[in-house]
Amino acid sequence: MWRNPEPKPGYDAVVIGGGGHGLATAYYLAKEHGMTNIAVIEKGWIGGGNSGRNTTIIRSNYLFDESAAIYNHALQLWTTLGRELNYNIMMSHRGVLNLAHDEGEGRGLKRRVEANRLNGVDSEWLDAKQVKEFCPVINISQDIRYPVLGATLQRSGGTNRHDAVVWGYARACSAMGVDIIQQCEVTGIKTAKGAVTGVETTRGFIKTPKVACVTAGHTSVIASMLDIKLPIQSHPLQALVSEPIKPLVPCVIMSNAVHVYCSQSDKGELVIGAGIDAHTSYTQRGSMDIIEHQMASLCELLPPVARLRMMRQWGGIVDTCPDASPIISKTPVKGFYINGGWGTGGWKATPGSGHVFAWTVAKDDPHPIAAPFALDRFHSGALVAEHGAAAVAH
Amino acid sequence: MTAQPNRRASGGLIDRSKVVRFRFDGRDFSGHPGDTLASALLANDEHMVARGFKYHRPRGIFGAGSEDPTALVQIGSDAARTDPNTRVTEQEIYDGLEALAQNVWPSLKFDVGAVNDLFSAFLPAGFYYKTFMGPLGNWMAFEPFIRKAAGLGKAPGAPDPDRYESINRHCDVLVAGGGPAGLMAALTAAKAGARVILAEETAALGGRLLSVDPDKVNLGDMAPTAWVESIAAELAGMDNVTVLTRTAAFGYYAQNFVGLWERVSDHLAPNDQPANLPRQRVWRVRAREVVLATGAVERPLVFHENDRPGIMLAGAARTFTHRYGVLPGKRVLVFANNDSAWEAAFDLQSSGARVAGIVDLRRDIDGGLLSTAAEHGISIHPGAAIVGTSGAQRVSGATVRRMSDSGGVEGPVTAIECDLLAVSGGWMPNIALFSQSRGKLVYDEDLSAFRPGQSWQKERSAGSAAATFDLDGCLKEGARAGADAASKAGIPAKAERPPKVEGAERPQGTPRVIPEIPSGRPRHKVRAWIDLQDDVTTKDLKLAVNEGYDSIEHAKRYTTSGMGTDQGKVANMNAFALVADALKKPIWQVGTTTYRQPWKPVTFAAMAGQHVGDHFHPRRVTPMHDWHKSNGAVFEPVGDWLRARAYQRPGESFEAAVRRESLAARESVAALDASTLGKIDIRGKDARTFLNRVYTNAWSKLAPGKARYGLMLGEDGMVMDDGVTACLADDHFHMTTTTGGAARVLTHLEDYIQTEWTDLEVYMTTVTEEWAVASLSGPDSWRVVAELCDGIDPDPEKFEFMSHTTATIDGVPVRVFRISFTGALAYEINIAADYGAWLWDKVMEAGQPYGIQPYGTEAMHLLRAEKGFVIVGQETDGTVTPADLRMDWIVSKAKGDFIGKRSLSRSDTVRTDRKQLVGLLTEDPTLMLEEGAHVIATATEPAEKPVPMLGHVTSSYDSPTIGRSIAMAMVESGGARMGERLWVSRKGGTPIPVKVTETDFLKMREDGDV
Amino acid sequence: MTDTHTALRRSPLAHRSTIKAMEHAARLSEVPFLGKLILRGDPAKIAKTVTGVAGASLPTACRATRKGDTAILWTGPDEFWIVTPDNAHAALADKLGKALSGIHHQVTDVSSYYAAIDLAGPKARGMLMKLTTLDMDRSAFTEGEVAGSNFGAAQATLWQTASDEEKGGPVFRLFVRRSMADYLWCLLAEAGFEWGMPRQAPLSGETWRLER
Amino acid sequence: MFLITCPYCGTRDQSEFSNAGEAHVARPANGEELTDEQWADFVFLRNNPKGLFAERWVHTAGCRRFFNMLRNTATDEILAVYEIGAKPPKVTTVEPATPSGEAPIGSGNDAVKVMRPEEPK
Repeated sequence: MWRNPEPKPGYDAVVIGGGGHGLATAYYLAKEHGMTNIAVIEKGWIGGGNSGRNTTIIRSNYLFDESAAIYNHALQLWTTLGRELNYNIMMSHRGVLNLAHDEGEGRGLKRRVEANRLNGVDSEWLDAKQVKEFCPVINISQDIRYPVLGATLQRSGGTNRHDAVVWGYARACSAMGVDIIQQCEVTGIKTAKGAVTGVETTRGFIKTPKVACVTAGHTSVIASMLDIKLPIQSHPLQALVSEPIKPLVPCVIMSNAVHVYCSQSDKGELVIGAGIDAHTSYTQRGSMDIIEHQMASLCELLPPVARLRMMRQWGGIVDTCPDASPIISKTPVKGFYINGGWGTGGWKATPGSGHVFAWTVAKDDPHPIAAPFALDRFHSGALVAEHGAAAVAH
Repeated sequence: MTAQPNRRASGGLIDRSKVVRFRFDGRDFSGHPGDTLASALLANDEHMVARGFKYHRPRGIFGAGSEDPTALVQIGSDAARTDPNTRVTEQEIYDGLEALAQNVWPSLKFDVGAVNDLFSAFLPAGFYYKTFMGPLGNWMAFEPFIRKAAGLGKAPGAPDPDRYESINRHCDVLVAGGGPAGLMAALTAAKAGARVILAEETAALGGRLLSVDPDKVNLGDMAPTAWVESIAAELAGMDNVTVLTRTAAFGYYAQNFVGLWERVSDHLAPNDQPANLPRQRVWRVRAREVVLATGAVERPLVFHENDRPGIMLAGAARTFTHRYGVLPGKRVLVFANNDSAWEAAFDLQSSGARVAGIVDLRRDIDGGLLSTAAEHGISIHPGAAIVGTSGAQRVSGATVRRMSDSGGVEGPVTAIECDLLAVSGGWMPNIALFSQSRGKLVYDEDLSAFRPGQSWQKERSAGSAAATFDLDGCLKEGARAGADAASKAGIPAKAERPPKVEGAERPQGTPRVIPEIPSGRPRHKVRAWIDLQDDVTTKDLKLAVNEGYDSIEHAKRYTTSGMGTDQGKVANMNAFALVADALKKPIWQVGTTTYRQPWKPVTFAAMAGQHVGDHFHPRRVTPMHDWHKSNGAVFEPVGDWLRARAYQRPGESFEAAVRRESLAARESVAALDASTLGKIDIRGKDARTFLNRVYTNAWSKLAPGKARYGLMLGEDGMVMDDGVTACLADDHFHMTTTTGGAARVLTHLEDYIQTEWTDLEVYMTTVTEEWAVASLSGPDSWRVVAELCDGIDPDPEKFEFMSHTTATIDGVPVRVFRISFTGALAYEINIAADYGAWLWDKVMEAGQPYGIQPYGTEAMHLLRAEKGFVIVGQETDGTVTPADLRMDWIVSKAKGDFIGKRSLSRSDTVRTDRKQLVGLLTEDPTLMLEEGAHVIATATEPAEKPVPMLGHVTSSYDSPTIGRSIAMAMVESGGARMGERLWVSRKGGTPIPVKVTETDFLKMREDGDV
Repeated sequence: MTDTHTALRRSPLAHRSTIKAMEHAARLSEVPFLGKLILRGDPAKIAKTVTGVAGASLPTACRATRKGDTAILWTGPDEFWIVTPDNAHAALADKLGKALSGIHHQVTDVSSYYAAIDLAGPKARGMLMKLTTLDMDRSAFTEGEVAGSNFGAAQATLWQTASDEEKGGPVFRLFVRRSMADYLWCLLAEAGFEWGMPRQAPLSGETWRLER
Repeated sequence: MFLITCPYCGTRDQSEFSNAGEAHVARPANGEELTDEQWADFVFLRNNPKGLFAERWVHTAGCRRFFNMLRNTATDEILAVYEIGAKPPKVTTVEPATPSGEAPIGSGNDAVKVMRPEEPK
């Protein structure tokens, strides 16, 4: 699959973090920028962080032009990624419903649909009846606390298989000469005259002029090695799966008002996510009441699921930004680049994120799509405030 | 109906006096109360109950409890009450129970899906990843079929009619597991006076004590069940103890928060289920200390063709024999690597089975065991292995060969007939909860398994969960653990003396673990299952490692080993061992996959508890709600509130109602229930200073009796809330907030007072619902107020705009504010909420001569838009500054700092080309814009995407007062575009031309501009 | 205000009537029209004065004190509830205001704001356990104790007004926002269903209009 | 779910509380004199350590008071609560050896699930 090499003394660039985004970054560095003398270093096993823990929802129906640009860039790459990697990432364009439960939410979602249309993002508004037709399991009764008023539907959205994406990228990276070094933790980053000179790791010092930090959840702690403080907070985010059942949920269902989202995997499990815990934590564990609330919400929305059973539950660490948008940026330290702060919704951006970040790293100049997500937006105030699009997530 | 041929003559925790009839796979069977579906089926000599996930090979009953990986059925055929993936080893039978085979077609015994088995060589681990990568779309075309083939049981087709509950409990000592160790722990802690909860997963206390030969073992001169009953009775007699059976501790969370799942009535026929009790409960336990007495799980042996029905864990066979009085086989072959399985063989033999042989991987067997075997006349095969099995839907025999020194097999093949193959690979402490608690595991070389190492939370393990396998040791360790737990919880305790144990069995000794037992067959022809549910074989795992998935998590994910509904309870350790073996690494280095919550699958609805349906979330209503409801109101949810949106008369459309209401508010008088607005009483000598700091405008000079509108920002400079604040006295203010922002604003203000400006003397108390509010709007509103209120002259000439006063209505005190959110003459009457309904009646009565109309939020939104007033959350979205709203007038330049001030001068916030609030008038006055539609600069929508967007429509109404449609929008450089022609895009139509205007449409009409 | 106004008033749960579980296991009732004041102030500075005016002394953390018909509940380090009989609170508020003049304080009338629900009987604790994470064991929550907590989705202040030993005891009083009172009432009834408390149909039948 | 000891009400379930972010972040009194960067530091930049963290909580359902808490974010161990305005007390806790590493016990990371043979049991 991929080689397991010993780290070389030096590389042209080192990507910290062997998740989807990190491997995608390395892949595009090698493929599009000819940088093959690079390494991806991973503290544990590749795909073992948020890549292996997320609910793999793919969509690009974001409100603001900047977000639509990057997520749609990703969506386009997703569509052909399996073939490009010659690895089945099980991309399933089953459609994503974002439910509206009141007039205000409906207004916000319609604004998004319109913005999406003009941004060339596939998105449409369904009324409650159309929602029911598209996804019969949804309860559209008006006699519930959060009746379904309608929903946006992005037909090209859907899910894919997280492990396959990670493995597919890793395989392709390795084939191009990228060293993927697992069980290798970064313990420090060396600089001279304000520029990166290498990384200290548990497997020795690695010399490099460029360090790309792609460590979702841990972005702040890597940055803190260079005394860089970020507008990022790390929170627990939980998800769970049901026992496998025959096909029931034909698409992705998301509801911000009741904090739940749900899809069904190829194996038949319902894959269900919730809101984040409000406190920061690196423990990969959230609170049980979040799961309980999520289950109540799901029973409201999809009544037939009530008797199904939760089979496995887990938590990840998501790093969130004040404007619910990521940071893809150069930093005050030359040669140190950050890609993080994706909050709960990073998975869907994986190929797009890696693609524009690779450009940023290779050229030491932000890719046009990445430029709005630079750190200095917090100074100027030019935030990309996607709270509406990602209040729960994704 | 069969006659339960495998039922033993006596014994077991079943009620033989009663017969229970049930159906399985379309056939009728009988059993007794106390039977699980598994024991009843076995009593009827039915071993095959399911088929494998991938290859659809026949699957039998492998375990006797929650550890069983494959014996899954669908319970019930009622659309609303059907439970997929139910373990027959856990489902107790009741009269009329119907169980269906799942994931088979057309039937369990003849299943077309079994054809997959023929192609198994082409379905290796990772098959899907490597396949379907041909022409694009290939995967998408295949996926629906793959999805249909996947999945096990079926979800119900209708909403669940049953009730569920969750309950919070605190205790000093929680004991998880009601076996010998758990019972002693609970007894010890309880006797010391601790509050104890004992949770036992199965229907009865006793654990492994229920699976031993009662004629052989006794405790304190009592048979095991009698001893268990005596302890149970003692515990039941203490009111500091809660004993829960059918209750699994499923999740160990932070700070000794443990979730228990109780199946209250799943074992009863629907008609027998107590109507007052929920179907299931979740107990949310916060324990001071925890004792984990969760027992051990028996490990399967991994050998060629180890997956046939009739192949069963040896311990499970004993459980069926003694706990349920069922002999699961007549001719039993035992395959083992440890001593406990020999005890099982002797036991089965004494219980009426014929043991056809004991095959043990170990060459050196204890002399005692050998002589006992000889006494029983059992043929033994030490240092040998089973190298194959036979039988289509039930095992019919096995072949045995001697193990060679080199780790293979050699010599002649012996065929042995059997109808039950009892296997034992040794016992593994059940460390699931311990690991969930974040304790560290240690790999025990003697055990070839993990056991608890270092604790993190306040817990200790006891008994076989802590790798103590002898009964006497379990009892003692349980008592010690109970004493330790109680003492650490602050209740000094001494370990109870355990009963004297006689006839105890020999524990397992040191098992000889061989990750994959040799069969002498070519590698590619070996089919040895690791995970019986997900059909993962040793070949799959080795392939994964060979392909580079050498982290245990990678191997698991690539093969799906341990990812079935049992989460690999019996399979995982073998998978770890096999991967370690393939990697030639010690197991501790390979590690384990993570033991995640829940220990076993827990019903969604039980997690949700009673907080569903009517109790899902409060519907907050005002004191006037009943009036609204009985006067044609249609409601809308606003935050947690239900607000009347419009009052439709019979036959009247919603739109017509809104027009009528809004016209009344302009031309005569109309009343809005404004009770939901947030209200905060602010008092203290620094109240003005405080207001100056939290609002953008100045408050130093607001006199008592006056009120002022204020805008509140976050530190990022963005509009967060707005409202009118009235000065009641020099140091006393009444603030109002938006309906949805009430709680957030109070917290925001308290935050600053409590943590930032601690020197300010200000107290705040919410009074939101103390006051019911009727807001009267329209030229006649003052007349209605005059009619209603005593002690006030509301004449607009005398009672100034933005002032307030107290008055009475029939002697009831009210506060009257002259403020307006409609632009019309308006008054707000505040009254103690107990009088709210009465006030509303009075208002309607007093207003009748003027044709008063109630108006809802829709008309309110329209009215304020006519005046160009913003709604926070509609015009704003967290990215809007006061300047963006073109409300610079409300930002004081003169006063000092206020929250968000500095952010208003950042380089991005001072841009003049930001989106700004403007009015939009369609050129065709009958056209109404869509809210959320986008403003563009061209008359036709460019085909090329992205289309540059100038902004979006925030509010849009058909205004009867203005006599045309009106809209507000946030538009790039909007303030500088007055009079400009722009277009609003729409799907499937040409863009609508609009003129950019000011937002005060009323004024424009007065000025003749519209 | 005089008693004649009683007819004009509607308490938050006026549409409900007392319900009981079987065999006196539990009883749920509204206590309408109590006087309720929220008093803010530094206890060190106001204690003496408040005791002088209200009779009861200022309670220590999470406790209530009583003098005659008046009770004072600790709800925060500088926050107290004063609960009085109907109509008695206004005069008390005036007196307090005068007596405390010059001392930083706040007295706010919240009589209409909060509904008071009494839950009594041997199963009351069991019912509350289904709603709150507070330790409701009789050894942990005792007479005179006060706690603000969540009861389902409603925040409320819980006060044990009568001991478990008392006839009909224990008695708990819950103060909850009037708009949440019906939700809490129904949830409490549901919690008592196990012991025969009749279910309470919640507010329903409202016609929604979600779209324009 | 944590068990949080409110300095005023005692020990209660986390669900009664709301997290209010990092503690000891003083609002600059001289905002007008700060550069955009300096101001953004106050508004947006927060410490986010893996390990000891001083944060604020508010007892939302209880006494509505804000207070400070020291928590180890690598393990969620709560080490101290103290009033607003007070200095954080000295505490010891098992912190990760490196900023991105894992605490030797109590972390959710795979790396510390199983004891190494040389670890003291």
